[in-house]
Amino acid sequence: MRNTIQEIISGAYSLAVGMKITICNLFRPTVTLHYPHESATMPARFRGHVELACDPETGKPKCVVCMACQRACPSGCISLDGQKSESGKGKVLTAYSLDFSLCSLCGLCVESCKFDALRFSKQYNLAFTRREECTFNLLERAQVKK
Amino acid sequence: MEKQVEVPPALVQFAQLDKVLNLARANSLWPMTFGLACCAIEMMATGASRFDMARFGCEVFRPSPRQCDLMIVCGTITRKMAPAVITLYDQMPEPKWVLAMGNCAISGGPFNFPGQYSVVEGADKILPVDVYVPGCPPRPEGLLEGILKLEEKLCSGWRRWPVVET
Amino acid sequence: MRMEFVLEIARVVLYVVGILAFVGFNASYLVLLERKGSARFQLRHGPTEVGPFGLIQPVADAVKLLCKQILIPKNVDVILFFMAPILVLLPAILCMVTIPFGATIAARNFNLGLLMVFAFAAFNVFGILIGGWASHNKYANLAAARVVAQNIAYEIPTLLIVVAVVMVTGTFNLQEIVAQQAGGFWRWNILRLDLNPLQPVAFLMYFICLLAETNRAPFDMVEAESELVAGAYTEYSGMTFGVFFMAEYTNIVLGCCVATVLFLGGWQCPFGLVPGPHWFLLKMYALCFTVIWVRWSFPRVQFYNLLNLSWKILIPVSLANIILTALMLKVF
Amino acid sequence: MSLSAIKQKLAEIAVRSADAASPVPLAVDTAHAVRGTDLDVTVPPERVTDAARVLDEAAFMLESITGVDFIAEGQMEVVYDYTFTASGERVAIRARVPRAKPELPTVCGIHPGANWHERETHDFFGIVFTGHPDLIPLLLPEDADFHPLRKDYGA
Amino acid sequence: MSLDVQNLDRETFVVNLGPQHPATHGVLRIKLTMDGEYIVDAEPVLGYIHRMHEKMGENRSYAKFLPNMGRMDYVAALFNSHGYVAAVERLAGITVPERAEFIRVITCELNRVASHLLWLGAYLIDLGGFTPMLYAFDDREMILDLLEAVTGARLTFCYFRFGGVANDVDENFVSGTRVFVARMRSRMPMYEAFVSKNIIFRKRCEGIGVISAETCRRYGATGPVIRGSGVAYDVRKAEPYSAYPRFQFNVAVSDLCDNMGRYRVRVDEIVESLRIIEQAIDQLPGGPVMAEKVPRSLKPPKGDCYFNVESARGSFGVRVVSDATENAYRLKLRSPCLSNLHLFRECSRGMLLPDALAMLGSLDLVIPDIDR
Repeated sequence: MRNTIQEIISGAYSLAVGMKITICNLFRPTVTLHYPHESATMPARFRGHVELACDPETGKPKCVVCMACQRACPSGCISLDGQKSESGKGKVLTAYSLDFSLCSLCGLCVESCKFDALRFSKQYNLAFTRREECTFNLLERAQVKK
Repeated sequence: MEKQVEVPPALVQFAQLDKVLNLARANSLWPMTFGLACCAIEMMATGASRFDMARFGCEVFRPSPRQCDLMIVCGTITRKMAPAVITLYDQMPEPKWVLAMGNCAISGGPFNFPGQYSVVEGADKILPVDVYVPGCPPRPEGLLEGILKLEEKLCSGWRRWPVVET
Repeated sequence: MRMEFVLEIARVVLYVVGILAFVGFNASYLVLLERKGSARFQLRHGPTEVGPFGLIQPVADAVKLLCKQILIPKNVDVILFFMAPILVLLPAILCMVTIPFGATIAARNFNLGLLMVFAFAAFNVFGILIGGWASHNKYANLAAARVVAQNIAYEIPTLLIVVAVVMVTGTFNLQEIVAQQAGGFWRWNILRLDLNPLQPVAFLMYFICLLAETNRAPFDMVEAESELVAGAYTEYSGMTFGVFFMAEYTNIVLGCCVATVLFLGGWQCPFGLVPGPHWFLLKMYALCFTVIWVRWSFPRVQFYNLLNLSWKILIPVSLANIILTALMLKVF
Repeated sequence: MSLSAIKQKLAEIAVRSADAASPVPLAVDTAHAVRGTDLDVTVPPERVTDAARVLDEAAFMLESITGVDFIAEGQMEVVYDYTFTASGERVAIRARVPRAKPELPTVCGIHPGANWHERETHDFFGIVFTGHPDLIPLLLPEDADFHPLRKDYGA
Repeated sequence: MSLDVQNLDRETFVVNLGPQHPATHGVLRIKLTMDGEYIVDAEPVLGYIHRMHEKMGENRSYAKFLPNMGRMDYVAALFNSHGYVAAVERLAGITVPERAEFIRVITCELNRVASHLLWLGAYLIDLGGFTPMLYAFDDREMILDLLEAVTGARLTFCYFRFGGVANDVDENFVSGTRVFVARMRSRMPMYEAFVSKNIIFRKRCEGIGVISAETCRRYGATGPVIRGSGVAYDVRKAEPYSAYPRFQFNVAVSDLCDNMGRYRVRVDEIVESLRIIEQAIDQLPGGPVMAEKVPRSLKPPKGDCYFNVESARGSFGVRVVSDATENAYRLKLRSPCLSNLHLFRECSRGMLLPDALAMLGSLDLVIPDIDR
């Protein structure tokens, strides 16, 4: 009997404490980030999909078509193509396609690139209405961005 | 022989009503409490305080498919799970929408490789998907953007919100 | 004679429309209050984007629910299936007839108003039982069985507490009960310690019973979503579900109205100044807010603890309350 | 029971039967830091239950059961990983079965926790655990008739 | 869902809980045979999210398998990476620089706190309370911010590499972690008052879902499940690995054996993890974060080895069998959740449905970790 009464009182007290905590939070400022009105800045290392880094001087992609990224990719989402450059030295990138829908955002491609020609974009809010849009033409994107 | 039938113009025009209806639907998308894999955690995070899906009126996660409008396919659909996913979709009343969240739901993602025996290569193989949100997993903003995209689609391309350029 | 008759008809129609509007408004905007309130408890904002401060959100939800397909699952008993939501909502609306919002604002001034409220409020459980049974779904069946056990268990202490109040007031007439509490907050039944020192406890118990009777968290057995998916409502879609939703909030409003009348002095002002419907609404909505507040503070009670709470604590204490009231009445 | 006593008992069990030509030594003390196990014992497949019983009596916990398909040798290996919760010692029991007829007795009766591990190994490799109460697919669909982790799967 | 006419006379009926059900945290199906609200038999049916991790481990190179490890137990992704990376390092004989080990410990422990917080929230949802989850998520976001800044992702980190970690931590991370530890410490009393002391919560946890230590051993349950049953088995102490022997911490144990015991273990573990993080941050040595001379295409010598780590859910083990090629010959991933769930069938017998689901929640299951 005594235990029951004790339990009722301590129980009621614990409930009152719980309600106090929620009501205190009612008057605290919210933590919400109003997304389409405000947007977060991604940290420098944020791994979005990859994009081609361009040479600041020439404006051309730094990629030398060594295929290291294509080989490093675990899910085979990168396919790129190049042709002999006109000067005869090295290759020029002609196509770089990223099937983002296969990507696992592991970053192994960027790590494998010895020429700093790949980097992570900061696009964190992609949404499409067609599946094909998930395949990116990175060469085009690099040019548009420029 | 088929007879040519001339369709008289409708006496009552429902176009405006339809617009209002779709606007209402777009702003009251109730998703299903339905988590498949990793992306479900990000879906929960989207519902949590920081990102707060509730602002768009779509925080009413209903556990029963009968009361949902939106199925967020968040995660890998395996071949064993596919019949259950289809059943769930069929149990939802019309009108209903499907949002494929994450690369697994779009195409099988990293688990889509030659010789795989277990994964359905994309939700659109079994369901009519309306919006794709790529990422592995997408950030909560991605899911929010997907929902906004769906609302945009419902309101025939009219977007009420600013576009966030990244 | 005829003129009076027409006026009476007009009055009744006006009240019916008024009550329906009141119920509809409450059902939709209490949901919004719940959504906004819960959001603020959780450091969020809740609906803000649909209309200014999200004020159009309930409209959007209502329009959407109205135009949603109503699925009738295979093997359901169609008549019972559709009767259930109506059986839940209608008695709640009917009960509203007797609630005195102000000294003169009541649809009908019954002598047995209180009795009528509790007679009709008991219908609620039938609706859910029928809905759960007719759904032909195991989760719904389980939930229906739970709800019956729960509502029977909590009907008893509710009535015992109300009986004690009636013993104090000596009437079933809601208007009179409020009228007796005129003068200031120390005249309210909740603080009439001279009549019964257990009165605040009785109010607290009534509030607990109110939560249980309206199937609100932490007693939301009917919709225990982590256990029984959506409980008795599992198979209901579109507006049939919407009606259940409305009924839930109407029942809350009704319960809070009765609590206001019985314990908080109805439309009386706490300081004896300008009594009127605004005081009634203020107290009623404060109680509604508390219901919401409780919901978002606690986890769900385990079903057997819920029954234990009623049979082992609430019923003995409310019986003691009656005996004490009787003694106090006899002695003083 | 000390580790050396267990080793003694397991060594008795691990008398090599004539046909199991195993490249792994019978019972070896392995450095925990190098191999992750303190004791690595290969037993004849029909005696895994005896080994399991020894370890169960010593209050070891069965952590996992693994199959390995050594297709080149025409054998499959089943590895039982045990750990001792009080001091963290680790014992691996191995058994090699012929690939053509991969069968060995179940240890379900000794460790109830082996049930799912054995079902999983059966899923992936088609190794039959005789006496298992319920050897139906665990992770693969109910009607699965393939064993994806066999090296000749999909070839 | 239809009434089983044959079983009507036996008064038991079968309920299929899942594969999509709010209580199962994913796509777990439990075939319940029930007598009223009492459970006669509960048979978990797995495999609804079987994603062939072990198969993938065999058909791609060691490095290419790294991202997979974030997708098994995605709530505590770093532990799985740690287990895998360390197993391969053990086999290949790679020594990891000290700083990298420290960073691994710090990030792992942060991940453990995040995982336990998520569990706390999800468990309260199982019990019908919604608000604590959002408070827990709020704290978890802070950890995710820290980890995102250093790893680049919020959930599937893919941060550890063979021989170290992908990139070094900076001053911001160190100071941010200190801030977080202080904040989390100040938040613990709130959780205690709001959740642990709550009478409804206590009624649902105390004495409910009792699992004996012997049951845990027979089923191979590890982590907070076995520690909640009074066995102080923690891989970090039993088989010290990485930089853990450097730090002072206690193994959180509770001999209550019930839901409350497991709850207490996890809450105490958050506090212990904060201690470890603080020590590791204070002692963080300088130096490189990657071992030198790790070949680009790793080919460990022939043989096999086992490595297990204490994940947030228990002992996570990796057995790598190598045939000296680029790909693993066999990669066995021992997931703690599989064994932890296995005892559910035996322990839930005769329980009430809500109690059984409360117990299921207290096991802290991540279904893709079970199904792999």
